[in-house]
Amino acid sequence: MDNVSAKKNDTKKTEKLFGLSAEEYSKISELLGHEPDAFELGIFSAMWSEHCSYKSSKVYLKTLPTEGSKVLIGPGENAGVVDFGDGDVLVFKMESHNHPSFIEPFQGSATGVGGIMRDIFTMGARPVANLNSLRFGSFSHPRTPYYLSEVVKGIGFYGNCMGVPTVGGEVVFDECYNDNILVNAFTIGIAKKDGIFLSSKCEEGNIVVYVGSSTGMDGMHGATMASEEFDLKKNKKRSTVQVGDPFTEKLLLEACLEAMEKKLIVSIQDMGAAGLTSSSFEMADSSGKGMIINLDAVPLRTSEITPAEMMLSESQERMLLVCGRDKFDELKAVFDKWGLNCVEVGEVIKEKEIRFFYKSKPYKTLGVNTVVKGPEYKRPVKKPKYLNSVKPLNIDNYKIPENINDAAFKIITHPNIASKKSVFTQYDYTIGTATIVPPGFSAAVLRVNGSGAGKKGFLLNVSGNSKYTYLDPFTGGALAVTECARNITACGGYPAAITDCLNFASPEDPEVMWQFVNALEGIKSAALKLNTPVISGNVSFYNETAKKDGDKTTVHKIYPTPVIGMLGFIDDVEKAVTPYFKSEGDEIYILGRLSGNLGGSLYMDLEYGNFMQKPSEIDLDYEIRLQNCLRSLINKGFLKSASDISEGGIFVSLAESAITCPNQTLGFAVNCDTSKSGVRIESFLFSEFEQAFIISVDKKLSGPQKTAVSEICAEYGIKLEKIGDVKKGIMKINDKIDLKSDKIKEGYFSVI
Amino acid sequence: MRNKILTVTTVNEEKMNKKAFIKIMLKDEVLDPQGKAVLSVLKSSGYDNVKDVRVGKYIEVDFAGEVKDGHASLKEEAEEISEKILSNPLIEEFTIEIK
Amino acid sequence: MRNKILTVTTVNEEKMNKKAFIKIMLKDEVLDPQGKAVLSVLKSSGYDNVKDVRVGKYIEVDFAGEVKDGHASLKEEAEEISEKILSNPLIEEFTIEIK
Amino acid sequence: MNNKKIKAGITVFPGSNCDADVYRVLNEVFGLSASFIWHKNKIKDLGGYDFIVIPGGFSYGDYLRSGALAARSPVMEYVKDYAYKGGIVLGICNGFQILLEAGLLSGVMLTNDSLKFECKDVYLKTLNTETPFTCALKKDSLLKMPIAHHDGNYFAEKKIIESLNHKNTVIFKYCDENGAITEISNPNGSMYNIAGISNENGNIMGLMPHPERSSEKILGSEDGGYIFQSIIKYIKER
Ligand SMILES: Nc1ncnc2c1ncn2[C@@H]1O[C@H](COP(=O)(O)OP(=O)(O)O)[C@@H](O)[C@H]1O
Ligand SMILES: [Mg+2]
Repeated sequence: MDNVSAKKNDTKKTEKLFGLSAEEYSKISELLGHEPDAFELGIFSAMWSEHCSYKSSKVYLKTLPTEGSKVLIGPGENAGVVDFGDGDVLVFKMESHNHPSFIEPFQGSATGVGGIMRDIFTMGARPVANLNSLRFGSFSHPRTPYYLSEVVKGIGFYGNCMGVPTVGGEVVFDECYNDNILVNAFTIGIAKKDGIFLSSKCEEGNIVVYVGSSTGMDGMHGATMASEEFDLKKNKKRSTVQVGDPFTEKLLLEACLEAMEKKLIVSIQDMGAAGLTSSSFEMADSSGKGMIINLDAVPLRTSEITPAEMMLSESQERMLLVCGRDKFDELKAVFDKWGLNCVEVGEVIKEKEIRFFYKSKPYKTLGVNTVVKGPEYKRPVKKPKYLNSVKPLNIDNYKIPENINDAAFKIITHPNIASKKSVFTQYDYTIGTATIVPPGFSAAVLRVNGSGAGKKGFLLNVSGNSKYTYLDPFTGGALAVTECARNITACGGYPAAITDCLNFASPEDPEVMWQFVNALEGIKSAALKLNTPVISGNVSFYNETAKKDGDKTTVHKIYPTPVIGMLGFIDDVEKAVTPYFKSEGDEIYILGRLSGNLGGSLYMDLEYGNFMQKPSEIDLDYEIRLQNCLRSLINKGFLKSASDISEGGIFVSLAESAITCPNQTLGFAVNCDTSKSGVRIESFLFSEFEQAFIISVDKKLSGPQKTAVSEICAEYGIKLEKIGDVKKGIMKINDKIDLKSDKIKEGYFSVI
Repeated sequence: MRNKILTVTTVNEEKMNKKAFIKIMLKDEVLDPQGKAVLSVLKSSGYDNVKDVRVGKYIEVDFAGEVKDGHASLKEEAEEISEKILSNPLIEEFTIEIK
Repeated sequence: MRNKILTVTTVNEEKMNKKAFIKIMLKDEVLDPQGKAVLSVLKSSGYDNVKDVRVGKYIEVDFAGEVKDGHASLKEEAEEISEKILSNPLIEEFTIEIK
Repeated sequence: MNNKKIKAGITVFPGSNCDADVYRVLNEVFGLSASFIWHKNKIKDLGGYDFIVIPGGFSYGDYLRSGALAARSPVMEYVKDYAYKGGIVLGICNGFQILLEAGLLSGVMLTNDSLKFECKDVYLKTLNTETPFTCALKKDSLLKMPIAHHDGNYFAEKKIIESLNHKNTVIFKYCDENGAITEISNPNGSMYNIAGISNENGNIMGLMPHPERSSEKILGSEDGGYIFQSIIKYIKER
């Protein structure tokens, strides 16, 4: 970025450097009435980048359901806001930090967590929980251990220091992420309903204030980088890696909340991607105003920095805010107390333009609208060719393996199934004294301290299944939503709202765009049916890497990976149910129905090296009945455990229920005539994401209680079938599975 | 730019116990949160003549003898180790002394 | 610009920008888990001629000029800072260079 | 004596992050009058407090060494004063590290032997019940509490260890759920499984696990509460 003079005849190079297309470049020249100079080009390229402008996704995102009785603020602000009752609101969002995490996994993931937390406390909410969704390359890839350990360390480093518990997440390994790991970070915060701050309230005459860390060369180009493929290792003379400083962010958090509490702030926006550029232009735009920005006042860490670089720097732990002139002294006192910069850098003006001053002279003026109104594309879509070969599975073409025990063991010890304990014990999940159900189970359950909330609480889960999305984008999208809801319902919660993080390859590839559009349709239909509006989200395109192999270049694309983060509510956290069995002798049931379809399953992958089959579609109407039925059983106190049937199928569900109980090792004896429902034993054991739950009930349930259970199931039209009993130490299913719980437990907990 | 200026002390005994002393600092333009925090504490403890603090790592690698096959010298081996394992070239730079 | 060359340059000017370079290492008898971890990584990466690794800190303190009142020299001030703030004498020892 | 009359002071450094939890638990669960002491406050005399808690967190980001920078900050001078006069001081996690760095307790904390942050439940064996922090407990009581730290690997010279043993100032050791002090139950490599120690006088104690996170049944354990109950009992009876 040091020799960024955009020479006229150099548009080709400019394009490469700034990620703008030739058309976009001409459009900018046209809007400006002249060829953009380095400063202008920097600003436009940042604001018109995919990352900031959502130019390829906007038309589709607009179609998502965003309203609901509990939604106070939907997408558009820094984060969405949901009403929690009793004067409290919950604010949450999920965001990707994929490219920076691939380049420098520790700092990349750390600053990803830092960034999403800033989005939350910008709104006036105190972050109360973090989650994350991680995708790494194949478990046996030589770089995977490095990425896994650095990313986890980075996430812990930031979240732990901030004092925000990390209560859940997911870790998935797949070859398709070998060159593009995914790091999606989720934060939820709590605020008072009347204590929400927005970026859109600037008034003429207010002053513009810069708070937090000084500006350096960090993350220069971050915004444009995120929109480019990793085709070439750019020869970086200078370091542009963003370094996270969670200590400073903790101070920034306390200072901002204190200033908000004292009502010293009118409007506020964090400096995230494209730093000062996006915060100033977006705040001005959403307030329908303009600003004067005095670049001489910007606190700097280095003197060797150009105005364009100041505008584009992604130094962390900074905020731009707007306050009444009469409040500035008081505001400054708060930030002084916390030892942070607090500098007046400008003023809000009526004219919808940003007037930059540099070296005490007018420097540049840019129309807010011109810059903010980036392009919007409806890119070509084309059904991917590979989908033609994805057909329904006919299991009869495969013979039953001799030893199903081995298959079962392989599945339960597969890195995608095995316990992620060694990951989440690196995160502080107990701070806050609010974590009722910690990571390691279905959904995290939290209570709310220090408010009138009483016993009510909320639940959180993040889920995504890229393999299924690859095989059937619509189903994969719908499944991500449904899976979150299942995890929340299995604890006794009500799904309330979602955020999404849509990780895809290049939108300029029509086949990728087709995946995107269809996955989004899936999310949409599930969100509509389950009544979980989308209140915030994030799109990350260009997760692909061009690799040279001789003179041939192949582009490695990730599977389409939509990830959903869901919030649920529960009236009484003491009634939350965990997925593991509680005592020997309890009765085990299947609630719901089984498809027995092994299409796309881990079993097919491991046993036959072929999972390119169609996964089951989800019957959303049935799903709602099923979940309502389960919740009703839980609320009435009839269940001792409930677990969904996700990756790995019923076997994994049963096995996890047996071995994740914190202070004993249980097991089960299951006998189920699978031929009655016309499925083979492997289909029964390993078919995934069934519309069913494994539940356990006390065997001493009285007759009337049992009748009540049956009546509830009948009322919802859901089948309930007893399949066995909880045992100690053994895992038996029909005459096919005969395993020792200890051995399974050891395997399950020692893989990662 | 990574700086590789090395002050090498010449030692004749080839088999002598030799150590590489590797200093790893964040590049100038990279934020140094540790240094910043230490600076603020120094200042508040009255050391107000201190203008800046940078915190890096100092690693002593004891080679106790031979150079690994395929390496011209201990220095070369230490450089490889520093670059590939001990430092992160994206944000750090190192200098090596062999003694 | 930060001076990165380890060779000592003698400077007479008292008011010149001076830095203290402070090396802090764990005492020999203190277990160094980080060093142990680095050692095992080096060994498993094939550097089997490496016998031991110790990881310490390297801190650059920029005094940009005057010595604080009540201190005879920058060196003395740096020593005080190292002892009182930068190191923990129970487990660490430090050496200072002024350049 | 009414619990409300018991005044607790909770120090707050930049980067402290368990301060709010301790505050809530002392006020809401135990009904005391707890308040914060901001590190820059020039209170000078902490004599008005019945006891002081130095809570966990990442004071000054734990940069340099955990607790090192906070230990050198001005408010610690007042805490030292208070402690030397016999005042009750409890350091939890980062607070323990600060007490060590400030020289109020002996020894140091090294990085966990796993080199990782460790968040999990541990069991503690109570070795000394004659302190203000353990007087409501029976000898050898087992307490289940969570740990959450990166540098909890207690280290001290032989001389110091001998003196700790001699003076009976090792208060808690990590053990398994049956009370056996084993290598496997040591979560961080601490010498002799040491999890908490006091000074010779017994009025200053530091421990790595978090009693404030284990003072309510709904959170999985109430065992940490015994430490606060002991302090309350001690103050009421003194
Ligand atoms: N990266 C992570 N961070 C924190 N917790 C995690 C992480 N990965 C997995 N977990 C936890 O492990 C448990 C199992 O994860 P997963 O198998 O994805 O759950 P499920 O299939 O029920 O959605 C969950 O409680 C989840 O929160
Ligand atoms: Mg599951």
